[in-house]
Amino acid sequence: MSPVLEIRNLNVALPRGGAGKVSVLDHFSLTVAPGEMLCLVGESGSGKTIAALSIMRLLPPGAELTGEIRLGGQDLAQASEAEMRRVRGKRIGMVFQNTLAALNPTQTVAAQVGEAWRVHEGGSARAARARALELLGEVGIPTPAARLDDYPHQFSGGQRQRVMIALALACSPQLLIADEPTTGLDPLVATQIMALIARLRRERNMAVLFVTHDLSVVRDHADAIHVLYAGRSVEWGPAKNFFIQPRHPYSEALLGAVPRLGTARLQTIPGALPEPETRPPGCRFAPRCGYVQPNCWPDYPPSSCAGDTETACLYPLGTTTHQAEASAAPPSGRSFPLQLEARSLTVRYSNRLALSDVSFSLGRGECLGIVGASGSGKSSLGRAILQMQPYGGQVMLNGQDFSVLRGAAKRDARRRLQVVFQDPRESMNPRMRVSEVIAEPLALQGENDTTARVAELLTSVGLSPDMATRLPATLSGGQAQRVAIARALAANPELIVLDEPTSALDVSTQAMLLNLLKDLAAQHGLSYLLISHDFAVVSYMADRIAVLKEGQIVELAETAKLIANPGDDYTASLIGAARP
Amino acid sequence: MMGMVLRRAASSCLSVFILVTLVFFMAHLTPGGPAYSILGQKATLASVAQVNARLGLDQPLLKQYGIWWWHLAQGQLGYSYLLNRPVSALLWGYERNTLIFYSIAIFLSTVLAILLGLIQGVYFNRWQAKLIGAFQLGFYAAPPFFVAAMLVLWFSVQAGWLPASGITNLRAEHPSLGAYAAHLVLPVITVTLLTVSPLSRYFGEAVHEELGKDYVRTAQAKGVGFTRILLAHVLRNALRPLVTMLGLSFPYIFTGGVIVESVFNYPGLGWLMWRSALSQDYPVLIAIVLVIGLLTVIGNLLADIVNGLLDPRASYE
Amino acid sequence: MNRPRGNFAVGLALGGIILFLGFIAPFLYPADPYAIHPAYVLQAPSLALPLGTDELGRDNLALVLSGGFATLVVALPAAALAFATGLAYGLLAGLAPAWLDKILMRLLDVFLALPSLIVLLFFASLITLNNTSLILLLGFISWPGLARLVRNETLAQRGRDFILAAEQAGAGRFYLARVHLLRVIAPVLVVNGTFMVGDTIFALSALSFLGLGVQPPKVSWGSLLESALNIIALDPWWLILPPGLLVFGSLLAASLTGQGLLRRWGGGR
Amino acid sequence: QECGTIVIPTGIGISGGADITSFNPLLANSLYNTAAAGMMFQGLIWVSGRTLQIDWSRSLASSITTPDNGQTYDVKLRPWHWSDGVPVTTEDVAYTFSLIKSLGPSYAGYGAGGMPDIVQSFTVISPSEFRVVLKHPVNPQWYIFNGLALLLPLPKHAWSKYTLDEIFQNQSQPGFFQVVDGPLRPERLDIGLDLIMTPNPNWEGPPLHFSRLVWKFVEGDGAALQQVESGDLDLANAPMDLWKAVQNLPGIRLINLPPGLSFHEIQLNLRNTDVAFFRDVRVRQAMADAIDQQEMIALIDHGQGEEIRSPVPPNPPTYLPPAMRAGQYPVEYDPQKALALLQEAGFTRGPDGIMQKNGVRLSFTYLSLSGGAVSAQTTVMLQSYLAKIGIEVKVRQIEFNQLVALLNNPHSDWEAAGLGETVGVYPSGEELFGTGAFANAGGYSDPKMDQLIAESTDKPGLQGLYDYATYASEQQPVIFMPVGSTSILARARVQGVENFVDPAYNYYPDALYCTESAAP
Ligand SMILES: Nc1ncnc2c1ncn2[C@@H]1O[C@H](COP(=O)(O)OP(=O)(O)OP(=O)(O)O)[C@@H](O)[C@H]1O
Ligand SMILES: Nc1ncnc2c1ncn2[C@@H]1O[C@H](COP(=O)(O)OP(=O)(O)OP(=O)(O)O)[C@@H](O)[C@H]1O
Ligand SMILES: [Mg+2]
Ligand SMILES: [Mg+2]
Ligand code: NI
Repeated sequence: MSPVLEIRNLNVALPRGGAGKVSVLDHFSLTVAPGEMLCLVGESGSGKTIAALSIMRLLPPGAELTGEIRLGGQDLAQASEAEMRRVRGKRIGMVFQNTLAALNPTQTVAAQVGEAWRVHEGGSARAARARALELLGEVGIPTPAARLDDYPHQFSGGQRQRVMIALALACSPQLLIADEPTTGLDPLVATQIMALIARLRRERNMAVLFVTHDLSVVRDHADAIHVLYAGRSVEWGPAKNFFIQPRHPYSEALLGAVPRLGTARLQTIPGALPEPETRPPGCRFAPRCGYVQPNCWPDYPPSSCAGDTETACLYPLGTTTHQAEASAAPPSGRSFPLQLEARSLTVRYSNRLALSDVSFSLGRGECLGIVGASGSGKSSLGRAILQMQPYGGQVMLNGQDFSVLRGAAKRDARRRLQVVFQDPRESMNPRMRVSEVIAEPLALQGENDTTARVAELLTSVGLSPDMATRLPATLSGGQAQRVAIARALAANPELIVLDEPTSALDVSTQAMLLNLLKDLAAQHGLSYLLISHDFAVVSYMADRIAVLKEGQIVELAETAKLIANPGDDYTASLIGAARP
Repeated sequence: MMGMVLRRAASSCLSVFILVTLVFFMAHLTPGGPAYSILGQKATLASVAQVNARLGLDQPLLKQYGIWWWHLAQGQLGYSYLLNRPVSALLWGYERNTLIFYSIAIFLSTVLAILLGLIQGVYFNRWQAKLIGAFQLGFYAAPPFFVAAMLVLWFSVQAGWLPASGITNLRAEHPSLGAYAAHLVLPVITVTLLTVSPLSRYFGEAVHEELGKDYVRTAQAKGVGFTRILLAHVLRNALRPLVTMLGLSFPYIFTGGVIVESVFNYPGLGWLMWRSALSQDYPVLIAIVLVIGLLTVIGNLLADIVNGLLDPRASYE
Repeated sequence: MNRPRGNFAVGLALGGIILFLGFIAPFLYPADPYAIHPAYVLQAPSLALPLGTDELGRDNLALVLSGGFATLVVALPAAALAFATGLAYGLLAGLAPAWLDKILMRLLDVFLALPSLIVLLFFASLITLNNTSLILLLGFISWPGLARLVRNETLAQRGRDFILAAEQAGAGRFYLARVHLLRVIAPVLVVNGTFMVGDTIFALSALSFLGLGVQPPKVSWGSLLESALNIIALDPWWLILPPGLLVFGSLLAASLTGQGLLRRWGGGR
Repeated sequence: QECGTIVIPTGIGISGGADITSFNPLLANSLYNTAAAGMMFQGLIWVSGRTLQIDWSRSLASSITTPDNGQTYDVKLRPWHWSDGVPVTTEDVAYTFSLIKSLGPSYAGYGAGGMPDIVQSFTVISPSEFRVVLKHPVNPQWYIFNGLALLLPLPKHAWSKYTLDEIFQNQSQPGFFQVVDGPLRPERLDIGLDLIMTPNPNWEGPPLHFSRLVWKFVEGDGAALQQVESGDLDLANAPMDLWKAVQNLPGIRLINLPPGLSFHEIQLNLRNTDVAFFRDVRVRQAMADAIDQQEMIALIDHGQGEEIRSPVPPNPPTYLPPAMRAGQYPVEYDPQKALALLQEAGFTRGPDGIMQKNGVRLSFTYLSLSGGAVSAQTTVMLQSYLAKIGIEVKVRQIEFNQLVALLNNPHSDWEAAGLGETVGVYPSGEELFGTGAFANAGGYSDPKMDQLIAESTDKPGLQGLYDYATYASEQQPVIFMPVGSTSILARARVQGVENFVDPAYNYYPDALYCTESAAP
């Protein structure tokens, strides 16, 4: 069977700042057969999106593209803009991440879905509407007829992604390119979307190029995997082999970094992905590779074949024992002295109840996980504990009720509770240097000479003290999150509320941070309130887990017990989504 | 959404109330007084006292203030001390002039702003956009009186094509619409030139910003042509800031501007306000301020409503 | 607005020239701007009289220079005053509890809708117009726009995570305003501060048109322009162009510099 | 030849425009309003501004006699008709007098010629004759010119059904003024735009040569110039500051008019102790001597002006004292003499170049009316002249009504102010410099002046006036400043412009005629 898409030796250079054009993707080749689902994976910045956009020829202005992109018999790399317009939407459909931005906020979904069809098929408005209705039904929007005239913001994230898919499918394309369609969605919804795409491609025998950085999502559905690292392919081949035995050290590390139920310790990859300008000449993974040899450095390694899998590594893995599923579940039944107690917390926003009557307690040194779907009230709970917003009920720290405290006493008590937010860059003043950020809690406590302490804190979160003079914008996400943790530590807290501390980060960075947090807790005897929608992450960290649903705790139990024996359907489905 | 709009309108009315009150007291506390404007140099203490008694200006200020609202409640805006006409009748005469002049100017500058803004957004950072940018900057920095004077110098003094000032009273002079229009040309050009620059700048920036948004890429990925993307997708989304700015300039459509109107000797409302302020013709002055305040509120409301129609999200904010 | 980088330098250079002309040049050029020379009325520029003379035979260059001093010495402090007022009011409204913010904003609406000429007329009738009172007046009418901007910025920044984190570390309101808010809105502030300089120069010139500006016999660019435009029919280009171009140049310098800063700090809005 | 519509700016022949806002001659308080009203209602006595004598052909009175030479005045009316055919009678004059009395101080001419308080009795003798008896005998010329002339007949049969308030309310409604006895009648008034007047078809005076007269309100002489060039206006005042530009305009004539009956002055507040030095006549004389009026006229008025050294305008010289006619005034431009006067008064130059005595510097704040290039130039020149003799002038621009309010308040602390003053056809000084006179804002009070003024108004003959003028010139109770004359730009088709307005601001619409064909 001839492939739907065949890319040969694609090179893309982009104009970047003052440096002129820099190659961001090179020697990229890939084939997708009809009905096949190929997953392009790699860390953020590895060039996945650039690859996807090259196929559509939607690269940013000034991009330089060489190589061949064959769709059927046509070389898209040579096609004119007019020809490309006939390809886009008609023969290739594309689905983007962040649907809130990717859909026009001021047009109804019917208009947007129908437009793709009208542009290519030239039908009447009425016919386009009928087509839109049909498509929305097909992607599983409930009561589609009633929702045709709604605007994107009136749909939930998952539904918007379905609309986006409907839009891409309007002209029944041969190929669907999906660029991280599940990122940012909560895992339950992400699994549903994934299943939807898998189903559609089977029904339509449509090829799918699925771009993602999250290996856990694609495990069940991918036919083939293609791993990109720093703009070059490192490993590609059938998915089955890949998950059983990754060949490239990078692939292995990537797999090892994904938390799974029952993992004792996550694997981490030291260092960070190099920017396109600073890529090493030889194996690009060499600086971070645990198996690196001197001859990895000079030249990019040629690809070699092992079974059906090709890998660009001089020393492909094969016989090394792949990390076994750790069976050691977190120790259960530890007991902690009581530190924080929340009694019938209620949080109300102007029109709705975000949290109603939630009570729990947290011991010294304990990590309590809070899981729940988006909008279930997790963050509201965290903010209430932190006294960041008005609430009903009581929060008591070491037996001291916050509501009776005022002024300086309250500020003092609040300082014992610290917070780490989801978006690491948002949580730092963009105009403050790292040293100032970390020194702030110290200075507010009246310490004058903070330099030494800042260096100490930076070291303790695994950063070099040289970082002290950097501005937040020059930090990577992982580094920034470490600085945020250092700041929290600077206040000498008893409890840190972690509100989705890793959900904006890559899996590899996430693994690093989770390990760091675990170590710090042990060192400083910290308690955590860990908020996340990723059950796997929580189960990796937490001693006990509370499941929130619509503002109420539906279940609260020790992690192992909860996994083994979920008492609630909702909990069960969360666990199901997290299970490999 | 209507609920929100109305709530905002109600709270803005409070501002109008404060505004009118403030101006009322400010006007009455300004030294001098309308009696002196009326009597001129022949004023004596006795005649001033008599005029003040006739105008009710000898009453305590608070009482005058109360009477003003009482009259307003009965639909009366008062009687101009100096022009010897009921204020409402007077306002309309000037209002008509301003309205014709400014609505043409604002209409032209909106159309121009949309055209220029589209070009600027599309050709961002290319010479076309830079040319327009230079034009905008130039007119942003040019003081209106300077622009007006230069136009007069070129088109009127040197070339003699257009009348430099005044207005044709259709009922008085040779009743020709052509002459009427000719008198409008220079003032309209001045105001258009001056307003088009901020409008098009904001709009151009909005177009550029919208063009960089993900939904444009989505539309491209659907195979939609560029023109259609521009007109069907981008235009509507980029109109919001323009509408807001038009809403802000709404009062000007009715009140005009003192400086442009006086340079062109054009009897519009802004100019009447200035003269009433100078001669302390309180009833006229306060009526105009009231009108301005209400128009500000209405302008904001209209902008909200139009934006609500343009952007369905607005109603959820 | 993205323009070639060079414009920022042009803006600064232009600003420098204007400051030089306003503050240094008047003391270098010896002629008395107020001396009347009936024999030299309305002379076109020549070597001896670089910018010609006005209708009273006064040396126009001397007038333009002293007008520049008079203009800047009022406009710059007025801009500073308006800036400080707008900033303080905006911060106050932005940080105040919701009810106070509401009141302050309604008041601000009043100030914005208040025709500034009426305010000017009112105060001009109560106090003598001299430099101090003009600075106060211009400062007073120019601040509301900035106040609204600062307030909106403050509100937008107030809920940001880093502010919350600082509060959690024990920061008080005043500290937050001083350390965090001021730093993050600094780009907006500097940019609008530069614009404000342009605005006050313009406002002062406009006032001269209505007789409320710098009082005669002292001249300002605005009043020079105004009297030159009165006799525009005589085509006295040497009287019109210098003050006209200087007002234009100041506004241009302010907006070029402002936009340059805006781009430099990426605070584009 | 017929002109069709003639468009002229308000204030033609006077100065820059202002709106016409009232047609009622008793309430009209601006020259603009008086001009309009003056064309609607025929005067009882018409004093020509060119001769300052009564023009009997234009007066409704056919004779005035004063049997007791000063106290009793018998006036005979000639036959004349309102535009609706009703005859004009002495009843109408009596009606006017009653209106004046009931208007009191809000009567626009209140106080002039002693009206109305000086009148002992007003008697209608017959429909064509009435008698006025005064409380005491006065100089008949003074009373006839300045007082009796105010009694112009108003249409009692049309107005008497209205209350005073209604008359007041209707003062700018053309409909109210359809019964007139003058040449013109208002047709419509668009405030801010123009007033349209049409000829009174039943007017018994000389024929008119146009079908409509439009008074267009044009602010600023520059704008008026542009409009006369573009043909929007048929006449306009020539802007003085554009003098060079108006000399040779194609198709437009420049007509120089004699200066009006007015002068400019610097009012000095003699009550204000901060500027007590003004009370020293030598300081005032020094100020007058320091000012080079000829240079001001040359620079500001382009030679089209009149030196003013006394309160009697020199042109026409009807009432000018013989010495002044020969050019001899007690004061003259002489900065040396000015300095000497100051030194004589005990002032010496201080370190800053300003004259001072006992720590008091010769420095004052001059209030100048805002707006108007002429006023700004005057200010600049004044300041420059006074600086030369060591007097410092600080300037504050002020709005007209605020200035009047300040001047009117005997307790306010203004120091000096620039104003224009219009004088009556008989230029006596009782309103100007008499103790407590209403235009005497500075509080000037001098027994000799009071006596001379009384002689000029009460004693027949001109000697009293001459003495008053000479003494006032010497005293400089206000500093007299030069006055510019007006020039009119006229489009070629309109003729007779030189006779259209006279120095007393009387208008002669019948003077206008056209050479070309009618409407433009
Ligand atoms: N418009 C652009 N101009 C310059 N460089 C760009 C541009 N877009 C992307 N890049 C660079 O190209 C490289 C690849 O980017 P790409 O967006 O393809 O990464 P990705 O793998 O999709 O990452 P992510 O998971 O974050 O989406 C990165 O180093 C990125 O900085
Ligand atoms: N400031 C606010 N005003 C009004 N409603 C709010 C506000 N913040 C949150 N909500 C609403 O309260 C509910 C709970 O919000 P919360 O942020 O606590 O959820 P979450 O579980 O943290 O969700 P996510 O996983 O998306 O972060 C949601 O329905 C949300 O829309
Ligand atoms: Mg990407
Ligand atoms: Mg949350
Ligand atoms: Ni015309």
